[in-house]
Amino acid sequence: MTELLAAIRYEDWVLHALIWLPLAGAAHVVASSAERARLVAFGWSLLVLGLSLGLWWAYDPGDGGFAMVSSATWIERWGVGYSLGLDGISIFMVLLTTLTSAVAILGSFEYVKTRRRAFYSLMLLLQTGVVGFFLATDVFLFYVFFELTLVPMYFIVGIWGGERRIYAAVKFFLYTAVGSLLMLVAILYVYFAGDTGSFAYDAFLHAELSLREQLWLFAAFALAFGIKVPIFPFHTWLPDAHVEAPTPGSVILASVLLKMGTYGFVRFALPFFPDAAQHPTVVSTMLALGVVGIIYAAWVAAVQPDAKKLVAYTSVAHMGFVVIGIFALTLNGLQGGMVVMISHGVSTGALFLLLGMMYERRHTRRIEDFGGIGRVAPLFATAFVVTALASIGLPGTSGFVGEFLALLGTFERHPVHAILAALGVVFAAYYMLPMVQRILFNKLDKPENRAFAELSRREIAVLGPLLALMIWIGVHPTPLLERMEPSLQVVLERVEGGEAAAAVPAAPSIGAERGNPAD
Amino acid sequence: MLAPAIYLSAALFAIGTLGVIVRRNAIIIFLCIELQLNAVNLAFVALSRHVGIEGQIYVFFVMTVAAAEAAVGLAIIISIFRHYETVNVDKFNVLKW
Amino acid sequence: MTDALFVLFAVVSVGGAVGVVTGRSPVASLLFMVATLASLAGIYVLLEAHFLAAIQVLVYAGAIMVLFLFVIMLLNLGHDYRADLRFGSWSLLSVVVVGLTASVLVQGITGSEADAFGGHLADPAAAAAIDLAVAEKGAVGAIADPLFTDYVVAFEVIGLLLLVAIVAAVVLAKPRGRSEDA
Amino acid sequence: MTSPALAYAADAAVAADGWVPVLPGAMVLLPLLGFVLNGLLALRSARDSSAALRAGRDWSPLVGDRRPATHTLPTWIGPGVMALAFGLALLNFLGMPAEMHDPVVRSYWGWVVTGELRIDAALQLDQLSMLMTLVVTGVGFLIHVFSVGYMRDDPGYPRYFAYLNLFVFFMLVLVLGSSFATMFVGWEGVGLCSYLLIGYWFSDREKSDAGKKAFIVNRIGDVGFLLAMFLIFGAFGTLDFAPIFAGTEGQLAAGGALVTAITLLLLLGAAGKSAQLPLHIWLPDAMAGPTPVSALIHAATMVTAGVYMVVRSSVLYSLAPTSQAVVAGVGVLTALVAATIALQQYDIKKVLAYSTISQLGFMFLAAGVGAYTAAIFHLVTHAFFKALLFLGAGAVIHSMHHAAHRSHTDFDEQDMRNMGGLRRHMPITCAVMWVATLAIAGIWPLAGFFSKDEIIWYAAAWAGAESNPFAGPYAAFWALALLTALLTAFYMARLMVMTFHGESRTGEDARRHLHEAPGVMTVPLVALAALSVFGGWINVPEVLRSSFAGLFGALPMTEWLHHWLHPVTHAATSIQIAGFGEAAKHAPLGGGEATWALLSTLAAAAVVAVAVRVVGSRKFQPASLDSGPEGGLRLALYNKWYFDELYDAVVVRPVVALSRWCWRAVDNRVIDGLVNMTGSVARLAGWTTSLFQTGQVNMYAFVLTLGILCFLGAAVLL
Amino acid sequence: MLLDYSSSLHYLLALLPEAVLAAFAMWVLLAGVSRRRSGGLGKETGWLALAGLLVAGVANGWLYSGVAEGGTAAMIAVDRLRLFANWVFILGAGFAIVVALPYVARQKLQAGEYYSLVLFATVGMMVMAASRDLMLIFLGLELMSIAVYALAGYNRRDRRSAEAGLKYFLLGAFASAFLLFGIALLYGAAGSTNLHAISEALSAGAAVESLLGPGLALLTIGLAFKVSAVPFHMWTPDVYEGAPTPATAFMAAAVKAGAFVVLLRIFATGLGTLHAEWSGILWWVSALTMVFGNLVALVQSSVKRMLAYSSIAHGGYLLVAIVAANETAAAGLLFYLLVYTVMTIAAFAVVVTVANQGEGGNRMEDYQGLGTRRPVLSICMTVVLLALAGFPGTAGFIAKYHLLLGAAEASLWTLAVILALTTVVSYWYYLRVAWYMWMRDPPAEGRPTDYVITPFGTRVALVVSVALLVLAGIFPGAALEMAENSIRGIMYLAAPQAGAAGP
Repeated sequence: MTELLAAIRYEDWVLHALIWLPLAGAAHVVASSAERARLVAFGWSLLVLGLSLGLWWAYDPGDGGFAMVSSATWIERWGVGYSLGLDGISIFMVLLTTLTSAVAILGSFEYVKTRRRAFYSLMLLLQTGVVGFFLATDVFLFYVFFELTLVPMYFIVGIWGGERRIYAAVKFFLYTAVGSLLMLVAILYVYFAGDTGSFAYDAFLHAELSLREQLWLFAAFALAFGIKVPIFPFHTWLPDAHVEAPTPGSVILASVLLKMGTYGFVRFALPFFPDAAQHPTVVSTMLALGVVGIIYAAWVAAVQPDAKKLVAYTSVAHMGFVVIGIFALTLNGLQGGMVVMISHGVSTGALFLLLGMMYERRHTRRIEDFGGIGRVAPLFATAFVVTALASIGLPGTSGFVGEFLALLGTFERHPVHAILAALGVVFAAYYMLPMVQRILFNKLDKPENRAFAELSRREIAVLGPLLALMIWIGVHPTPLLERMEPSLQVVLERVEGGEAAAAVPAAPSIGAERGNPAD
Repeated sequence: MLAPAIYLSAALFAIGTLGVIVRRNAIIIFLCIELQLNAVNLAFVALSRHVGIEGQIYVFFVMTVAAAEAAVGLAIIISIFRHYETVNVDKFNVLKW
Repeated sequence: MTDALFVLFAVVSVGGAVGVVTGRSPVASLLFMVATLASLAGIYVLLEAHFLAAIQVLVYAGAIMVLFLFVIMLLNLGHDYRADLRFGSWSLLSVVVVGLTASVLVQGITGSEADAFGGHLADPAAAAAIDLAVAEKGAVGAIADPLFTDYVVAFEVIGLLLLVAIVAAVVLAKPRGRSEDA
Repeated sequence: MTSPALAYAADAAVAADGWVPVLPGAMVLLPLLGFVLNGLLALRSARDSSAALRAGRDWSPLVGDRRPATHTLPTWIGPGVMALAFGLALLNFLGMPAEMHDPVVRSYWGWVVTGELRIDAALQLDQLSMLMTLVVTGVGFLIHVFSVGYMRDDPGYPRYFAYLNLFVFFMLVLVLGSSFATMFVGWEGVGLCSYLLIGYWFSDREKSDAGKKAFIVNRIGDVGFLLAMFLIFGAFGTLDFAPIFAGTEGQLAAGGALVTAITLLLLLGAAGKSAQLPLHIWLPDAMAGPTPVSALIHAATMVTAGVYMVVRSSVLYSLAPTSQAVVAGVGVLTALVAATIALQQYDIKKVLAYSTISQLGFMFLAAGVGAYTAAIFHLVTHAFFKALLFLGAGAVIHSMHHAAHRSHTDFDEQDMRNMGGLRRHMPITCAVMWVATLAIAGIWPLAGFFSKDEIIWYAAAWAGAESNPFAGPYAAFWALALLTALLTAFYMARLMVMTFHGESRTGEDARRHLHEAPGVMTVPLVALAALSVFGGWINVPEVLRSSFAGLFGALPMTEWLHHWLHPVTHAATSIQIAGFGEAAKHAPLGGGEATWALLSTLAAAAVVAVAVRVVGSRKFQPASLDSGPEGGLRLALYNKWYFDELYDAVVVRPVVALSRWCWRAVDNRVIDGLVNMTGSVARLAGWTTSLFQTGQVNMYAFVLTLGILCFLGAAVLL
Repeated sequence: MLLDYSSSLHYLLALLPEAVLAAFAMWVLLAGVSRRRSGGLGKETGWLALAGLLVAGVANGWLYSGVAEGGTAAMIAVDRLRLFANWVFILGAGFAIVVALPYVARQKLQAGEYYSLVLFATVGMMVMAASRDLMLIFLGLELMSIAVYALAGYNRRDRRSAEAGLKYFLLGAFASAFLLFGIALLYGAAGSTNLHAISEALSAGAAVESLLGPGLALLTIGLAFKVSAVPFHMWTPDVYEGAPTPATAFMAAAVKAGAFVVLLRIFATGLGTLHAEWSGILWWVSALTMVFGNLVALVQSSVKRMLAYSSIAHGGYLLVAIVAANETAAAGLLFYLLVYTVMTIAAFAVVVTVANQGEGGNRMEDYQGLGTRRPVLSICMTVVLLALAGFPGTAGFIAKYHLLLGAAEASLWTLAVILALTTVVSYWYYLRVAWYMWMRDPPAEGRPTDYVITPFGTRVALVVSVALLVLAGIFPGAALEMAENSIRGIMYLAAPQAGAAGP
């Protein structure tokens, strides 16, 4: 595999291809007919997915720096470059994006019935924006892609959404924009006050800023990313957006767009403002918000009558784990945060797909309208249960690895927060199991539900990869962890100014100890 | 005599301003604006005694502009009079908020 | 003598101005306006700007005011005595605001003691130069010379301005009915 | 790319003694294979059933009398993989050197490897885990066989076996896992299976509620387990058993806050899983599952995981006397409370469920007083006789169910008030259940006598240890344990009498259809009965060798289990001796072990006799005519000391109410209200400001002048 | 070639674009008068006007490429600032005429006069931009204003147009009087109206301090009126709403651009040394303008009036550059003007089209379901709205970013934050149009949108505008370079002062 990739000089062009091929696909979709649009779009997304898989082999973690770097001048006078790079953090975000995009497009075949060409071209456009965001190593470029994702999503929610779609779409758009524009100002501040001379990522790393400045700038970045994540008091756009969005929109929103926030923390906010990031007030605030998010969102989720809204709130809770993992500022915490991001992308994406399938069949999302579905659609029920379990972090599924590491990492530094956050494990069961029960179990007492169709082949193809990933990551996450580790280590060292490097010993040789336990 | 002339000019200008604010008749408002222009002219003339002849040339320009404005302004007033049969500016408030 | 005349003209012009603002009909305002314009022409004479004084009377008081009068007559507003002065709190407020504005302006113009208004500015040389030019070229020539050399561009722009004014006036004042067949 | 994890995994650990286990991975994977195969069959079968359902038809797998492949294959796959696993377990058990000091750890792959944290997917084979494996696969096999008969006509037959196999897989992961983390995988995995199996008949709301309750209560305990793991990781930098237990003494101060916290948190986990106070409430509800499930999961194996875990962490507990006392206290209280509740229950499975809780309490007591071997001993014997009791009850229910079904009458087939006189119809079942009853009651020489006696004795013995800081409480535990043992004898005798003796309270029609269970069910019963009789002989105390309790020296060995587990428990025991001093030879009230053993078995026999007379003389009404106790202590017991109501009022309702409040008030009103208000305020400000645009020229000129005033003011005055 | 103003031919050469355009304006006027007798819709005059703009553009190009002036004192500037501005004016006028073609025809307005007035107004702007003399600036301003007064009130059959004309005229003349008074005071203060001379007097300390402040304030007010800065904006919404839409487009784009160029020239060259004194008050004006324009735009139900308020808001953004007063901000201002001209006129072009070349269909509801009925038009409008909102991927973003960059360089952080937040507010009302177009189903009963026909010229103009907006949004390099070159070397900019960031 590695040889093959080297032979086709994969590293040289793949990042560009991943960004711009979806755009080409969007153009192709526009040019095709409404009937063929979905197939064309799926074909392109599959192509991109296929190409992106090569990253798994082509990416060598090395010292955790950027690989496959390519850079071209874009706006010379401002020091803006079209610079891309891949590291152990972004690779998984990119893979997640390409995967969920393909899956979401395939999953929307029956859901989207109007203006298909517009829909699929927007989906591909969205993919361009998201992949670009994850690959950009120029702050200006990153900002452009960050904002660029808003427009397609705005229209996806606004045009193909439910009753209150416009409210939801606008709320989503404005809320995110508030944060991002303030972040733009902050970026400019770094550019000038830090005298970076360019918008290159590395140049921003070298900006010299006082603690006071860093705190303000961090606040701006944190607001932008915190809204995107969303962190506790800024979360109310999410349930609205999710409930109103069409299934594929929800899938992308949950799987990928939310990750842009947490990724932003890891990639930008922490390394740019290390002093602020480890300022006790900042850390305790962020941790507190994360913990509150975990518990509060779980509670609110538990009493939702609308299944989609419930799952939307669970996203807030899950992202709370990511937040505490990140702001624990330990390697385990960061790793855990990353795994939760991936896991949440897969499992919540799958949940939204499943809810979408329910909606297609019954045209309702109210939990009380279901019941006993397990008897008429066992495959569906099986997929649902597995996904739900992955979502609440049962060991052996992806959710556990992430939450475990995040909590462990948090506990190392902030035991009280970790203890409170660990209660989220209980509340996860508190919100998820009743939903599972009320949808899949209980009496099949509503005649409409008797006709609830079993999963079709296409739907199996949609869910299959996601389910496989949930189990695979749960059983053998090490390949992911070892690819992330060097890059996260770099972030950590940057934040802690090199202290982390000394504090983390080489992997202990437990094997030896185990063979001869010391007396 | 520079200072008194400038003060006079300011006074006339202020009175013109006041007129624009308190009158409703478009023609009188316009007259008040002309008054303001004359106040400026006075200032120019007074200053030209201390700066140079250009001040007087400017007055010449201003008078021309005033004439041109008068032509256009009165034409506009005539034009709107045809719609409303009045020149009371309070009546012209289709456009608001 | 000069000072006395100045005071006279000033009083008349201010009185006229107040009359413009308070005049009960457009025609009354217009007549007050003419008084102001005339007294200003007087002041111009006092300021040795004879040419301007002349065209002030000719062009302003003569032509422009007559144009106003024509329009007032055309629109039959000559006897429009309906109260259109805003009385009451509005006027009071306006007087206060405008008065404040004027006083601030005057205070600004006057400046501080050290920089007393006029003291610094009074440049006898300038007045002398003007007088010399007038003496050499006559009142008109003194103005015409720079007008057609230094300010020739401005003069041309004035020309365009008048053209535009004519076009605009013609277009706007034309009765409605007849333009529609265009 | 060579991953370090894989390189590590290739380095299979071999015991210092050179013993090489036989396919340990296969033991674990066989049930998983069974799960996969049965699961596929289940999905296939469900396709047919759901299609029929959608078409509006009732569905039965039977075509005439023939059963489809989906319902015949599991019969072989389910018990088959168990038999193979049991065989392997036996092989390894027999092969394992008794004196092997260090566990054999076989690592397969690096599961979570990051920074300083390294968790392997690894199995640890030592005396304790092998014993547990043997019990799990052995008892599990018997129950699988029983299930073939019990679940025969259930439409979800393959699904049932899939779940059951999956359960065994996770249980084996639990007991064989080489670290707290892998143990936790099994820990939550068995919880999942428990959830699935309790709610096996998920169309029934109550049953699926019970499953949910079990899962959530278990998760509360799991949080404790998680936090304990974090503390352990913080203290040791690893979660693997071997290095932790080897390095404990050096790294943790005895009686220190850290080790006490770790052990208490672990206890929370154990209490959740093993249904100890105050987290015991889920187990009675868990009886909603099929009865063999109750036997396997909620009696023999899963619920004992807590005990296993405490014993596994015995070194830690020994270092924390306070925690030990808490464990013992929780155990004995649970035993007592559950036993009292069992006195006044009418549902045959509920009685057994409370009995299970009570017996688990005994095990905790054992572990708490430092009698780790005794805890495991009782765990093993309890697995035998309690599985037997449940399966016997299952046979009864099976019979009652058929009777109800065939006679088309509707009555609660689990309520003992509807039974009575079943001895005539089900002689084998009656006989084996009497064996189990006597065993659990502690009648010499059955299994329960030895194990329970050892627990009670150790409580007494350690209470008398010189420097035990909790001598007083230990003595109290001992007394309470004795009392509970007598209660056990009473409620079990009551159960037997109500079920099998006296007059039949089953309806006339139904009575005719009562019959003994088929062979596939009775054979496991008999096998378990044999184990219940002889199982206790593996650990007859040395001091009793020649007394009556040692079968007068007829046994070839004494304290076999004690010796077998010595490598696992000796570290803890020596720590305890170092802390408390040697255990006393006399009970607090005087008398040696033999004396109290004799006293207790005589007392138990007497209680059984009394119970048979008292209960046998009472007239019971069928459940439909009986309104239950009217008041006083009986009512409180009948209502299980009102635990459920208490939790409902103190925990469930407040949390739900709080959730609703968070949603409606905080989220919708405050937070979202603020968000929307920002928008409204902006629009309102815009609207208000737009009112200045009156369209009047004067107004506009006035504002303009105001602006000029500001400008001039700024220019002149500033 | 080097211009030498001792030869009057060189004066003419320096004013070649203006002269050409004035000549064409008269030609158009005459052509219009003669054509009217023979009937017809008067489109030829429009094309002739366009040709005039083209020729003026060529002349401007000639000046841009090869002509230099001696010194920086002459009354007529031949610098890049002026020539860049000229292109903006020509572009704006050209687009405005293209948009007006079908409108004028359908509304049966007098075509020749209309187009010639547009050209005359353009000449006025060019004079303003070219002039280094306050008096000449005033004359240019009046030339422009008088033409635009007429354009605002051009549709005599529409009472709203007349009302717009009257309001614009009265308030415009009122503001002009202040401007003039300011000029008079400055004349007295510095002894000249030449910016260069004023600047020298200032640096020599020869100016009369007491006249300087009030004079400058009044001058600023006059220009602030033209750029509709709060609180001198009151006329804007009414006039923009009432005027014929193509005239509104012209006003919103070109007139504002002209006034801004003058502001830039006055404050950045002549009076740059007074930076600290005037930046404080302008800071407030800028902030108020952004806040006010955006907030009130939120509650508009007419798209046309909404765009009017939005144009006020854009004026506020542009004022940030004036406050910042550094080369980055100045270049940003020019670039923004270029982009703003294109997007504003494009937006009004859609408004004209949706209203069927009239004034009847300007409400939000009239855009309902446009996306399904007229997808291409709606896509164009969406892109234009995103550009107006300053969204990445469009030139609007680059422009706004450029302004922010300038503000940042001057450490105007509060202003930058206000700009950012008010931009968010603006998203709402821009997106609102988009949601009416795309997210609401077309009304069941027939609405004017059913009959929307996009004339060919408008179609071309829209496509070109959208292409320009996107292209400059992705590859802004060339345009940015031009804007920066236009600023370089002509500035007497005060050094950026951290403390001068306003209150």
